[in-house]
Amino acid sequence: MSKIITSENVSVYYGKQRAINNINLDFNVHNITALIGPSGSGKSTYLRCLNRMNDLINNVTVSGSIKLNGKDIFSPQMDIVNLRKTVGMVFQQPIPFPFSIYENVAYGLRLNGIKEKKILDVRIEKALRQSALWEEVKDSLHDNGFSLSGGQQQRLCIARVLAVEPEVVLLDEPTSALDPISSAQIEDTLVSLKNEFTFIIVTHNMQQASRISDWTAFFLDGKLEEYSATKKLFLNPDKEKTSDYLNGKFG
Amino acid sequence: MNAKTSNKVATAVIYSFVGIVVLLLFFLIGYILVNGIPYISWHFLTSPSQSFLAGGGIRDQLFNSIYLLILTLIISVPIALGSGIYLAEYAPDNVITKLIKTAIEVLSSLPSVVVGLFGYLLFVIKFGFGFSILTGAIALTFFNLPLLTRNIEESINDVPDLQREAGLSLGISRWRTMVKIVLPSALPGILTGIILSAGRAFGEAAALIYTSGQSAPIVNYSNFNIFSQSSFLNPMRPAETLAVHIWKLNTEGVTPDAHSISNGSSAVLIIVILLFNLGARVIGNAIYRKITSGRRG
Amino acid sequence: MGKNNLGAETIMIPREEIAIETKKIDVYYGSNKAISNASLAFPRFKISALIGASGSGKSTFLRSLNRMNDGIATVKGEIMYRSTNINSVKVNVYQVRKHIGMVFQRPNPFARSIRNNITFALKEHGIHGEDELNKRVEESLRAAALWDEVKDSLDKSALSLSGGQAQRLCIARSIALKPDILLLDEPASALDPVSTSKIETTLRELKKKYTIIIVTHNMQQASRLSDYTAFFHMGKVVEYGQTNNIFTSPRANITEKYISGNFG
Amino acid sequence: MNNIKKELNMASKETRQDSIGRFISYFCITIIGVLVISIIYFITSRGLTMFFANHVKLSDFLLKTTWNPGTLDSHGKPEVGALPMIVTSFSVTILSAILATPFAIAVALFMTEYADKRGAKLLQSVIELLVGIPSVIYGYIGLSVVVPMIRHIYGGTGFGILAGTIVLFVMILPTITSLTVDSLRAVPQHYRQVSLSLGATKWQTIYKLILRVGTPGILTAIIFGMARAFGEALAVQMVIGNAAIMPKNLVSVASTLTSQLTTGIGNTVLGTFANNALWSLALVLLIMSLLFNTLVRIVGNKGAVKNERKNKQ
Repeated sequence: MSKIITSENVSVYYGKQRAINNINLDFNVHNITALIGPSGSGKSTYLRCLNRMNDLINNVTVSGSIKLNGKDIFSPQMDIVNLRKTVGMVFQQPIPFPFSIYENVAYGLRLNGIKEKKILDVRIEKALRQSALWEEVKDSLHDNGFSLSGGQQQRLCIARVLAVEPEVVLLDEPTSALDPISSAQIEDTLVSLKNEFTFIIVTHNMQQASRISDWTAFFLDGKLEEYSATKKLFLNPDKEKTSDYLNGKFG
Repeated sequence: MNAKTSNKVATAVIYSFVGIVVLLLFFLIGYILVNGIPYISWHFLTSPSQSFLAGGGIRDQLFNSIYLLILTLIISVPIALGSGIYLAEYAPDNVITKLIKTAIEVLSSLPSVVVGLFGYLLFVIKFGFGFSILTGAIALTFFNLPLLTRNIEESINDVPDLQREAGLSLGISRWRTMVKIVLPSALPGILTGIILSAGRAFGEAAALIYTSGQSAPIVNYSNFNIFSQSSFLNPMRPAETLAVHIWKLNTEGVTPDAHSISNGSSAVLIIVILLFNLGARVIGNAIYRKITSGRRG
Repeated sequence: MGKNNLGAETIMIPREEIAIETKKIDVYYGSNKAISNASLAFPRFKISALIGASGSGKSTFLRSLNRMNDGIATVKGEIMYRSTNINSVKVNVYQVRKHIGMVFQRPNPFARSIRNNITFALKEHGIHGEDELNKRVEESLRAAALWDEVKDSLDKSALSLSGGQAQRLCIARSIALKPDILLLDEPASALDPVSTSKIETTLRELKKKYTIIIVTHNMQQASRLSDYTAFFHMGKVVEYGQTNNIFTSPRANITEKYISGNFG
Repeated sequence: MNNIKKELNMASKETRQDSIGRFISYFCITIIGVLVISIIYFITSRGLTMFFANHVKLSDFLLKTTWNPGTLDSHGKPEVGALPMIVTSFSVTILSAILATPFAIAVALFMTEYADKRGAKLLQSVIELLVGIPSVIYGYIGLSVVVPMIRHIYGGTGFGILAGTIVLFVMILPTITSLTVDSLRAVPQHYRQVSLSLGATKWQTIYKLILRVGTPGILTAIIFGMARAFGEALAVQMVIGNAAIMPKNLVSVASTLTSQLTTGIGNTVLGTFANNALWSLALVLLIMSLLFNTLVRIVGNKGAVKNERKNKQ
């Protein structure tokens, strides 16, 4: 199976403190990979390396190499703007902009200089359908994004990312602020889209990881403790710590 | 222009605009200080001004400014304190409170010349105070009140509610809780606000031209009888302040060395205001440290 | 009557001397009813715990007992203390609070010295003698089990204390006024386990002289500490009784669910 | 026991303290209320005297261009056309706002989006110092630097709208800047992250998102700046030339409402017609100030509606 992202010896420092330590992790294309682990284990920090969102935080240094389709994302030739277009991100809290639903999804498209209404309409409908929101909002595209419920807002944020047509979508605990029904809807959305996109999802919810992911990486204390196919990891983990965590002994 | 080029252009424009603003400030302060400091001497600070001769000083104007400022603070701080406490502690959430807040906003946005003219109309003419330090102090109070009140209200609101609850739960009255517990905690913020407002009042001229007047009669600095016409402490005498003096020198132009005196006076004014600015920071921090025993946060 | 249908009449009244009693208390935030029909009687020199999920109204109820809800919420009904309805506007709220002290969730010492934290309210209430003040400082700090830790630094700022120490200082500050009743609103929820256990020990000691009512979200704490427990759910008192009975044989389904950790 | 019961029902020292405290604070706030009402009342009644007692037509006052309240024209009517002052006041206000806004936004963006904490703090002090400089000093520098410069470049006296605009530009810059900073700081930090994660450049994020979300706040800032410019008296008076005639161009002498007032009030006697005419100018100032205030309120409310929606979720 082809790898879309490969990472070697990735370490992250906050000031002098090492947050994650020598992570080697590759991601298969058109799969869902879950990153699990207790809070503070470094899974979110690692995720934010993949589209260089850590660049935005002062005092953070990243070492090691991460390659997207074979190209080093830290090399000076790498255009960070293009990187983020290829590797989109959905955050923990739903963060719609205070614009209309339409304009929220159009935001990323307009950044790319797409102005023609016809193209916009088509792309926006496609993205909203992909995120399973179209039926609910097609008659109210010009309402403010905040008029939606929390779960709808998160799907709007997913649509906003999908509209840019990224190859990889990073999701940082996308359902932790949502009710069970909305969470299930988002999980369904991800599963139904995995033939078109590669998803990497950080979650503290082990059931969620086991339900939707193909691969699971277990992080502990800034290290990658174990990484394998989800079934294998959940049913027959190699390490005792993994099994302890999965059985709720800590975390 | 593509996104990256426009990003670069915008960044360059923003940086250069910021550079211009910073240079502007340095130019302004530098200009005043470079041109003014050579004129500042002991003689300049301690001799009376001259109308038609060169070589006058700014003794009376400087004193008037300080005296006026002190009077203003004596009048305005208690009123602002009471009003700030009202807004932070007692104001019910209703139409009247909204009206009062609107009134304070209106007052803060009134041109100072309008405030000065009102003072002139009511106190100089109607109440017959004439051009006097007292009238000037009242006009400056009007000008000072809204900002000071809002500052005090905000400083009080910044004190965590827990402190208030602690006082109330010990059976202490709301008023004493406010005065003895909340106000001391709010003091750094309040003091900073007062000092900054003092700086503003010290440089204000428009509200004073027709209230404290434009003349500085010779006064006797050893006469401490505040009711005596010649006493320097008499609040009912007209008193030209430093800021008004600068304005007058430059609009009437009968003093031969108006330019030099203006330069010197401006420098004195700026230095005093810089000191106020610095003082606000230093004192605010010092009090904060004292109250919290050196813990920041 | 099924297990689900517990009404107000099934809520027991302790057969002991009652320190304070509420009769059909309703509390409103604006038009929003937060507590309805709460009738509870708290026995003297006992610790009573109020438990329930967050939002169940237990803190709101507690704050009504010494009128800390004045100006925040509307409290209807009677609160009988010393055969006076202290929920009446005619009653002097400051006297109420002097006799019914309160300690809050987050430690809130005044930004003054440790000594001053205790003497401040005493002075406000007219106690001025240097000896008397010193005596009260020591007494109350001893009672709050803080004396040994701070006796050499009484003039240091109270803000230099750790969270647990600050909370015990707040308890000392309250009991220095020699109240009748001490209300505690999740006093240990912001503290580490060691500080928590110190506070629990302190409270056990204090109940010899004071009536204590404590709100806690920690059921172990309630079962360890209290003599009586009231379970609040969605603004109502579902069940009230001796702590043992509540934890071993709750009468309402919902209580059982709560104490076995099914929600909340 | 009965003792406590008695105490519970008695008014105490605390109750008395509270009444006193309440009285003091109510008293203070009343002073402010009465003050604002009397300012509005006195200025209005003085300002209207010319129209009611001296029967000047409002249209003459607002539309005629000759201001000479001391004398009568050929029809025996006094000449109180305030249009030159009104035009000049608006000109300097609008021009200085146009000039100051880009600088203010640039500085505000620098402080909120580009600079680190230290840089932002440093610039904050620059802004605070600019606010602190008294207006006579701005006027004085205008008089001794800006006016000669204009004279050198454009000829003429150097006094006029251009000089006034430049002086006001510097004066309102800090006002607009600090309020703009506030409104940009109010834009949630994570909006920026989301935008960047969608592949926006920094400038795209600023231009398409932050400035858009912050628009009501920025507008408010500009209106506040304009209000300050419109009401500023001495600094403008020192550089505008003080001739109550229609300005021919940006470098010809003119007079604003405020400068006419400051020069005029001292030279007229209260109660005379010439004096009444000046009070009418003061009334215009008052009305404009109230208008700016209302405008701020309207724009602010629009922003608030948006925020409310935000909070609902």
